[in-house]
Amino acid sequence: MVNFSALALIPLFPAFGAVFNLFFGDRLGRRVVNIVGPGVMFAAFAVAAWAFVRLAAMQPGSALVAHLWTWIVAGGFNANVGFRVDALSAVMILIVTGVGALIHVYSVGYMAHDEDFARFFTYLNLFAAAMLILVLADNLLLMFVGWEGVGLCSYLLIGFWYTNPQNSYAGRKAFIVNRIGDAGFLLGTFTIVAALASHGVWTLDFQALRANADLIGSAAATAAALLLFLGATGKSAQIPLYVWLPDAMAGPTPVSALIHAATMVTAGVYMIARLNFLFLMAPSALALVATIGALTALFAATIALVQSDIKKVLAYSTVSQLGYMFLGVGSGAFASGIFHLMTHAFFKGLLFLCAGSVIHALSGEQDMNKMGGLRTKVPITFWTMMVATLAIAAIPPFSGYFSKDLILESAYESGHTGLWLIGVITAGMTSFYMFRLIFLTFFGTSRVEPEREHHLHESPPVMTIPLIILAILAFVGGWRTHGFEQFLAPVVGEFKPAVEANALGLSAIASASGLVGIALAYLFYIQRPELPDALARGMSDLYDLLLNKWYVDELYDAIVTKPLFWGSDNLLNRLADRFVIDGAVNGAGLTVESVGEVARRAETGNVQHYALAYLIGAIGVAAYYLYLVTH
Amino acid sequence: MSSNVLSVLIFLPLVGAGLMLMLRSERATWNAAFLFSLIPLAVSFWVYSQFNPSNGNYQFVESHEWIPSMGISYHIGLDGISLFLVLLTTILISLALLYSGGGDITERPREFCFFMLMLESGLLGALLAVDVFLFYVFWEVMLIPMYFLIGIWGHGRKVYAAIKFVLFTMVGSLLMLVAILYLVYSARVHFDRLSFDLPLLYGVPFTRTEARWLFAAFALAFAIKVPMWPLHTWLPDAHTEAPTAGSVILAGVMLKMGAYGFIRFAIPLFPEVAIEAAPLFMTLAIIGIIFGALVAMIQPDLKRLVAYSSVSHLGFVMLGIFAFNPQGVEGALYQMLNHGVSTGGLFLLVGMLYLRRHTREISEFGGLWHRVPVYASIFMVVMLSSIGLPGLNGFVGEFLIMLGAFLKTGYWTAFAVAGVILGALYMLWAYERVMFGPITKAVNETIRDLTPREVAVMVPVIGLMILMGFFPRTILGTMEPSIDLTFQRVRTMQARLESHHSSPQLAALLPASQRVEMEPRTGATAQ
Amino acid sequence: MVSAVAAFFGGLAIISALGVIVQRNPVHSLLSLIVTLISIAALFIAEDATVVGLLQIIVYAGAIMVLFLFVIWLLNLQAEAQLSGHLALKLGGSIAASAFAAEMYAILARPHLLSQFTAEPPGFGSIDSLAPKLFTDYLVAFEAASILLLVAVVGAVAMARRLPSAGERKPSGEEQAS
Amino acid sequence: MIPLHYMMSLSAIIFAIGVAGVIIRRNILVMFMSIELMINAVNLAFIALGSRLGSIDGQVIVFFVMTVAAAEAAIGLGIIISVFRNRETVHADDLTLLRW
Amino acid sequence: MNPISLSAADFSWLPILPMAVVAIGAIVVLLAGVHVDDSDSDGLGWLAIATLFLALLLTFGIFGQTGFTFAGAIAMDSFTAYFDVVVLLATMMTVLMSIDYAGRNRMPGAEYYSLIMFSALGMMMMAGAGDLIVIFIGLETMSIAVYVLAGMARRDPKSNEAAIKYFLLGAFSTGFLLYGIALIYGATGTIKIGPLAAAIASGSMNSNALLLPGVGLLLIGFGFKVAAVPFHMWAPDVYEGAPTPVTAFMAVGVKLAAFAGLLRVFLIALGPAAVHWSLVVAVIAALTMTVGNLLAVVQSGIKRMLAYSAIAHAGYLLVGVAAGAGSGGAILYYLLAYSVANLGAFGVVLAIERTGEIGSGKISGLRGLSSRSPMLAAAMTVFMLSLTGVPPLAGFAGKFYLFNAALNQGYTGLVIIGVLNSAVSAYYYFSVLVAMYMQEGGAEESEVRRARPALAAAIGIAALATIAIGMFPQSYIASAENAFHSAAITETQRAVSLAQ
Repeated sequence: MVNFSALALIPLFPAFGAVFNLFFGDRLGRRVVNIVGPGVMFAAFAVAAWAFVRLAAMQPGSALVAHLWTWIVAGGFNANVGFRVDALSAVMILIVTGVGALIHVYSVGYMAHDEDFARFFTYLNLFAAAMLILVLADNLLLMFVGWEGVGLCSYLLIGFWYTNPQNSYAGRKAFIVNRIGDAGFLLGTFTIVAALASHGVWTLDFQALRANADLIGSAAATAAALLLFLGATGKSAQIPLYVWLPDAMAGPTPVSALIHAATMVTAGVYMIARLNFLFLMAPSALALVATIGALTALFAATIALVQSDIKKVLAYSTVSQLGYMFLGVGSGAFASGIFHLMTHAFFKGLLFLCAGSVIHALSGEQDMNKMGGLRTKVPITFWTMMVATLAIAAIPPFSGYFSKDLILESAYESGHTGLWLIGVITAGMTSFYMFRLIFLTFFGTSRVEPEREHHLHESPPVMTIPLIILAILAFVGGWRTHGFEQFLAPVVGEFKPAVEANALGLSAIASASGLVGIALAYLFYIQRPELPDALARGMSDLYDLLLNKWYVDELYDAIVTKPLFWGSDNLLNRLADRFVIDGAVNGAGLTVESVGEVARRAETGNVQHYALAYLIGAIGVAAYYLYLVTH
Repeated sequence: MSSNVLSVLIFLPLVGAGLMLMLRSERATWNAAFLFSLIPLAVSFWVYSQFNPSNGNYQFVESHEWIPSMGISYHIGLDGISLFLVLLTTILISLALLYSGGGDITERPREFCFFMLMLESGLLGALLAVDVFLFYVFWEVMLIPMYFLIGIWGHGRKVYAAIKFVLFTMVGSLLMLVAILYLVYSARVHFDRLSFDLPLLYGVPFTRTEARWLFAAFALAFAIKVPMWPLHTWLPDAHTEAPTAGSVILAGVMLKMGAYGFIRFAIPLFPEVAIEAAPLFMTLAIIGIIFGALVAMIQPDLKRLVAYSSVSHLGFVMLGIFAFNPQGVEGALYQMLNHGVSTGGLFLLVGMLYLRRHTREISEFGGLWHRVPVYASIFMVVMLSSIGLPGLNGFVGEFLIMLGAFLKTGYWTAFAVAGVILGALYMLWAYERVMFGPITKAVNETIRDLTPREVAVMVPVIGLMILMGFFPRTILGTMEPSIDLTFQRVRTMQARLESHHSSPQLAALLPASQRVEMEPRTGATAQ
Repeated sequence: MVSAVAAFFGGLAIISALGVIVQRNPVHSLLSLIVTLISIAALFIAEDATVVGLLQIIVYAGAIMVLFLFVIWLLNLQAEAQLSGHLALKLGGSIAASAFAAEMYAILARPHLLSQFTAEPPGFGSIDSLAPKLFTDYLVAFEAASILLLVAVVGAVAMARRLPSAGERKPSGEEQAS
Repeated sequence: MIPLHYMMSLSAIIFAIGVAGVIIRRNILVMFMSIELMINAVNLAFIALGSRLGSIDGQVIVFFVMTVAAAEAAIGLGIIISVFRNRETVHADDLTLLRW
Repeated sequence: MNPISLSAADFSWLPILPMAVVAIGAIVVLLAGVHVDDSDSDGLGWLAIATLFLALLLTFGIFGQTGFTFAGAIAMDSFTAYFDVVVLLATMMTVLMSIDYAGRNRMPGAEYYSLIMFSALGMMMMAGAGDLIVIFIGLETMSIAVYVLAGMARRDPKSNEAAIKYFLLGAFSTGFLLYGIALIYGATGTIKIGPLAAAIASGSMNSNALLLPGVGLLLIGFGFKVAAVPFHMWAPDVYEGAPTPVTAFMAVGVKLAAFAGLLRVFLIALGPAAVHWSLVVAVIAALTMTVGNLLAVVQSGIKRMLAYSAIAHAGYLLVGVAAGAGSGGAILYYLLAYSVANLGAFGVVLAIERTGEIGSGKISGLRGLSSRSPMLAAAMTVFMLSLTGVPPLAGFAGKFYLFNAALNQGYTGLVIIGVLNSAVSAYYYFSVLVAMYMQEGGAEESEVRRARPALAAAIGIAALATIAIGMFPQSYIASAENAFHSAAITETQRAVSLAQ
């Protein structure tokens, strides 16, 4: 373990950028912000790369650490603010700063016409800082700081265009749903602390946790793993907490690319990989992770099939791809999950940026039904997006092929044959909806509204250059599969197959599935464009179900949100608080007053009544003494 | 240590209050009041600088005979538990005065400053008193200025709110007075010494029944003040109708007196009963957390919303206190400070809004961000602190409390954690309705952003939030010796009780850590 | 054994006392009262309280009652109207008073009220036996009683003397009263 | 000698009659007379007890009580006159300006 | 024929010098006032104050003594001195308040001031009484004067009515008191305080059938004077109808004297029989507190409200009485605290009262007082808070001390009733604060005069005393404690010496 204080600079650069943009952004103007915003990211990337190089030069399994200060000490409990770069976090910081920097650059172009650019970069930088804290943290609690921090930034950025109440609502929804997950995260943390504390060990430090993992005990480990996974489902948009992510597309597209595709949503995967020792102690929890992952992948893919909003398609696709990652880590192949995380960051980031470029070109149009034939109008966007689509469709030798293949193989080899099958089917659906997107957007005849047609243009270089870089990464990013696995192995362990499998055969099946998807998409949207409508009419129930996202939002609304509000207002506020409790209080006061009002009537003013009262008192006293005398 | 700095601290504001009455001009009054409030502030920081953090006992102790024939002495001292509450008090009073002079209070400024400074004296006195009688005196004294602050400078049903506040508090505190008397009487019988000195009273043995009644009396007084559900209904009224400065102090410091009372009096005096009653109090605390949050959620009035959020937050504090472990209690104490800062800040912000629009109805606002970005940004930070975002102060407290509660009760803590979710829900929703969306009311178009004075009020608040969020260790470390000392008996007793009968059902619910918790903390902190 | 004197004057006292409270005309009541006082004076004398008994007749039945009579005449009081409207009070008062009487009777009407009697010294009840007490043990009371009488005189004068009528302003309280 | 319990009973009865008179007679003057009855009943008790105790104090006290009664009579009648001047009534139930 | 042996009695005059001075002063005032016009009686007031002050100075000679004078009729002990001081101070305050008031309202000045002084004399007699008959005569002297004083505003029908009601019920209750004295006398053969106690303690008293009803009847009689429920019903009417300074005098002076007598009789003379009366007193105390407070809550007239408050305070004091001799000092201190606050409160009521209007003052009449006369409002706040029992004012220290004493005797239930009642009382005392500070004054209230100098002085003194007695109670507590003990000791010594 090598001390490397410069690690602190990695999150500090973006944090500085955020503060700078907050206080001086508006005053100093766009030019400065455009330099500072992406600039701090490049600086962070530079430090991250430096750290990576240093780490790569060291023994496998070593790490760079930076202990900053002791954060919380209470009784035995203690937590530090300290950073740690090992293989896993090295990969993550490179993704976050690298992809982040590109997206920052892209944003300069994307937000060129927005008044609130300074605020945008403030948030974006802040996000990067939080995300970097998340991945750099050397303990669970500090990780939680980043964990919640990215949630906050996500909230702020989703609701960035706040004048539209829909956006703010989406932001809040994201935050709240995330908080539900965070609650799980916290409880999981507590479980670990409590379990270790019972052995006199107070720590949340990852290294120490790993060293003391066997003290936790399998029951506590299972509980902790499940709870932490709940946190992961929130952050990484898995069933049942995925609902916020599609709505999160309300934010500016670079945000969707950075936060809701490349980085933040993968935090859950990262966390599980980081705590692999814990999850390995809880096989049932791990199996659940895999199952949820697979189901989410399938489920989200079905919805993506019919969406017409270009970003919504990508959003559900993200959910689906995240499902793959969980399938991977859930199968025990943590490296595969991280690997897919990385390639996904490249191609999904790219997809979003391309979509953004399209939207930008069409002055904000997002409905694919109003696109078409853009291939020639925005060639760079088209070609780069094509690369990304091929990557996500897992067509060799694009990066996605390698990572997805690895996941499916791991799933099969870990004995989850059913899940593997789901993965394969989903792969087909993935290529179908992605090519549906490509065909609807770039091929066919233009359905663009005339006034938008007028402004149609390719994006400026500041946007296209990041696209090209990412396209390259999306293409080549998966080529060093084995090296990647080995690099990570000291941290996340090596995958141990339970079932022998023919890797080539599996790969062929998956690729075939992808190709079938493409073929179907071609059939539906190029050859027989009338077919989708006919199909939709023919199976209108299913179509509606998918179009309305299985009515999950409505379901949540009906069984959670509405009763909560209704109950709070009527049962708690009106009935319990106002009527019962306050009623009792005021009632006591009222009783005093009314008793007083009645009693004062005894004071009639007639002195003889007073004498009578006096006499009655006297009788009472005399009665007591009569009793005393006679007894 | 025989310095009388604490007396100076207590009575300086009173001197200032007297001074206020001699001033004629309004402007001079405000300036003088604010400047004067800086003196106790400075003194309190000086005291902090001289405070020995490794000593859990009272420091700067001062003791004089007062009413010797009744065993009452003027005995004051400061320990790690009261130290930060003292600082909080002096800070918030200064801020409240600074804010109120900026146009919030226009009528009778002299009396206003008089009562504010008098209030400060009362609060500081209650925090510093070691003699129980003295504590009670200050405990009641602080009621009066607050009553006037609400009743004179309040809004709406201010008189109702003020009298409700007084009566609620008084019922509880008078019963506590009886308990105090009984306590002292028993002490005299037991020790053959007539004294109201708290440390002496800690050692009085009671029968179970006696202790239960006495604890109940103390707990009632403090629970009303906290307020714990279901004794909370004075709070929304008082907070809503009070002037901004009143709400700030009420929420910021006064509610803490209840929790402080539990820590200082109710629990260490009757540890056995406290242990016995802990499930009840934790349940009530959790109900308070959830209830407060849910009711806050649907409030149409912004200030009322903040008021109910206090119910929820103080539920956390109580939860932590009754966990009895260092994490819980330190978290609770820390959360008390947090709540003072963040809810104080929220009340200030709501006050600023009210000053501009003379309404607090959430539906009257919307889309303000565009007009008042500075205000909105500050509001955002304060709100985030209030909902316990990691990195800001609120998280440290809530985390420790929940950890403490978890160590004690296991997964029951999930309910408290749910409160955290709801906390985010109501706050963000309210924020969204006020700040986001389009501007729907024409009046809001011309609303002006914060004045420099108002910014000056908020900057220390924000600064504290960040500082306390990043570097809680100093504060926690300073608290710890005193808390350990105060809870020593509770912990040993609990350990003894648990070794006697650990019921299997309970054990299933609780993590095994609890038992270890009672042993001296020698556990390795593996790094 | 109840002596005839006691029985007679006791009975007379009770009857005339009842007369005081049932006569409708105040003058009749007053006359009944005087009979009661004299009966009681007789009982005093029967109990060897000669001086006090005589004082009772002279001062009480004589002077004080005359004062009453003057006032009755001064105010020109007539007989009270019918019972109507105050029946409840009269009934309640009677019952309550009877109850009180019954209680006191139940307590006091027992033969061994005092466990032992002390014989009266010779000359008991004479002026000789009273005077030394008045000027020793009861000197303060005696002086105080004289002051009390002075107070009574001052008070009575203050109450009963005519109000100065000149330049009198009618207080507003009176308007409310009327 | 008259038995003590006889005298005490007599005293109690007269006292109660006085009490009753105060309550049932609306004429203030008669009420006052009833009070005189009460006082005389008490005097009777003093005398009876004093003679059984062989103590002259009882008689001395009665002497003072009579003085007090005289003083009270003077004052009481003065007040009654004063009231009558103002209100032209001596009936207790007319004097209810002050109530509740 | 035996010569009267005057030498048997110890006629030392010094101890009764204060009383003598007051008596002579009263006569001087009366004589001096013959030619003074009713509307110009201020000088008489100052003369009265001077006399009272002289008496006050002489009173200090009694402190610390133990013994009797005038054949045991007057006790010269610190108890006497304590009450004399408080009574004289209360009287002086009353006179201070009356100056200008009496003249303005055309009260017969000579009679007015002399009656106040006579009444004070009666009170002092009660405080210093060594036997029941002196208590009785003192009580009558005080009462008769106060009956008249209550009716002093002779043109005012309310004042008349107050006088007649007070008189009738007062005389009525005198009957009960006397009856009680008679039975006690019968039971023990003595009316002297100490010997009474000794007789009861030795068990040599002749009959319980006499003693017990005697105790009951005495309780009833004193219950009337202290306005204990159910013997309290005169109090609100009389307080409301009497001229305000007289009301103050009644609420303070009469109550002081009544409690002085009550303490001497019950805690000392009947102390050994406490087991026979403490339960009754406890019940009465509970009733008194509760009824007083409940009814005070619904009052709108300020004097009436203060009347019920006075009833309630009698209830608190009776808690102390019920608890027995252990709380004697506490009762004394409480009386002091209660007196200053109440005098001040009535002073403020007086200050806002318009000429010629008696008893019509509403609590609402105080509206906006804080802006019209802030000092007056501040003083009233002090009084109200003290009466509520808010620290650090005198009322709190009093309640604290009293309840502490009662609790130490095991009267926990009673104390709890007491504190709950205190909470109720906050409601109506605070309603005064509400009116003064939180409501705007109506136009018709604008003619409220500035407080007169003498009145202002009285109010100011009361306010300062309320604060001082509350904040530094030690010396007052010590002297109260000392006073009670000295009475107990003196009487015990007498009983012992008589027995020998």
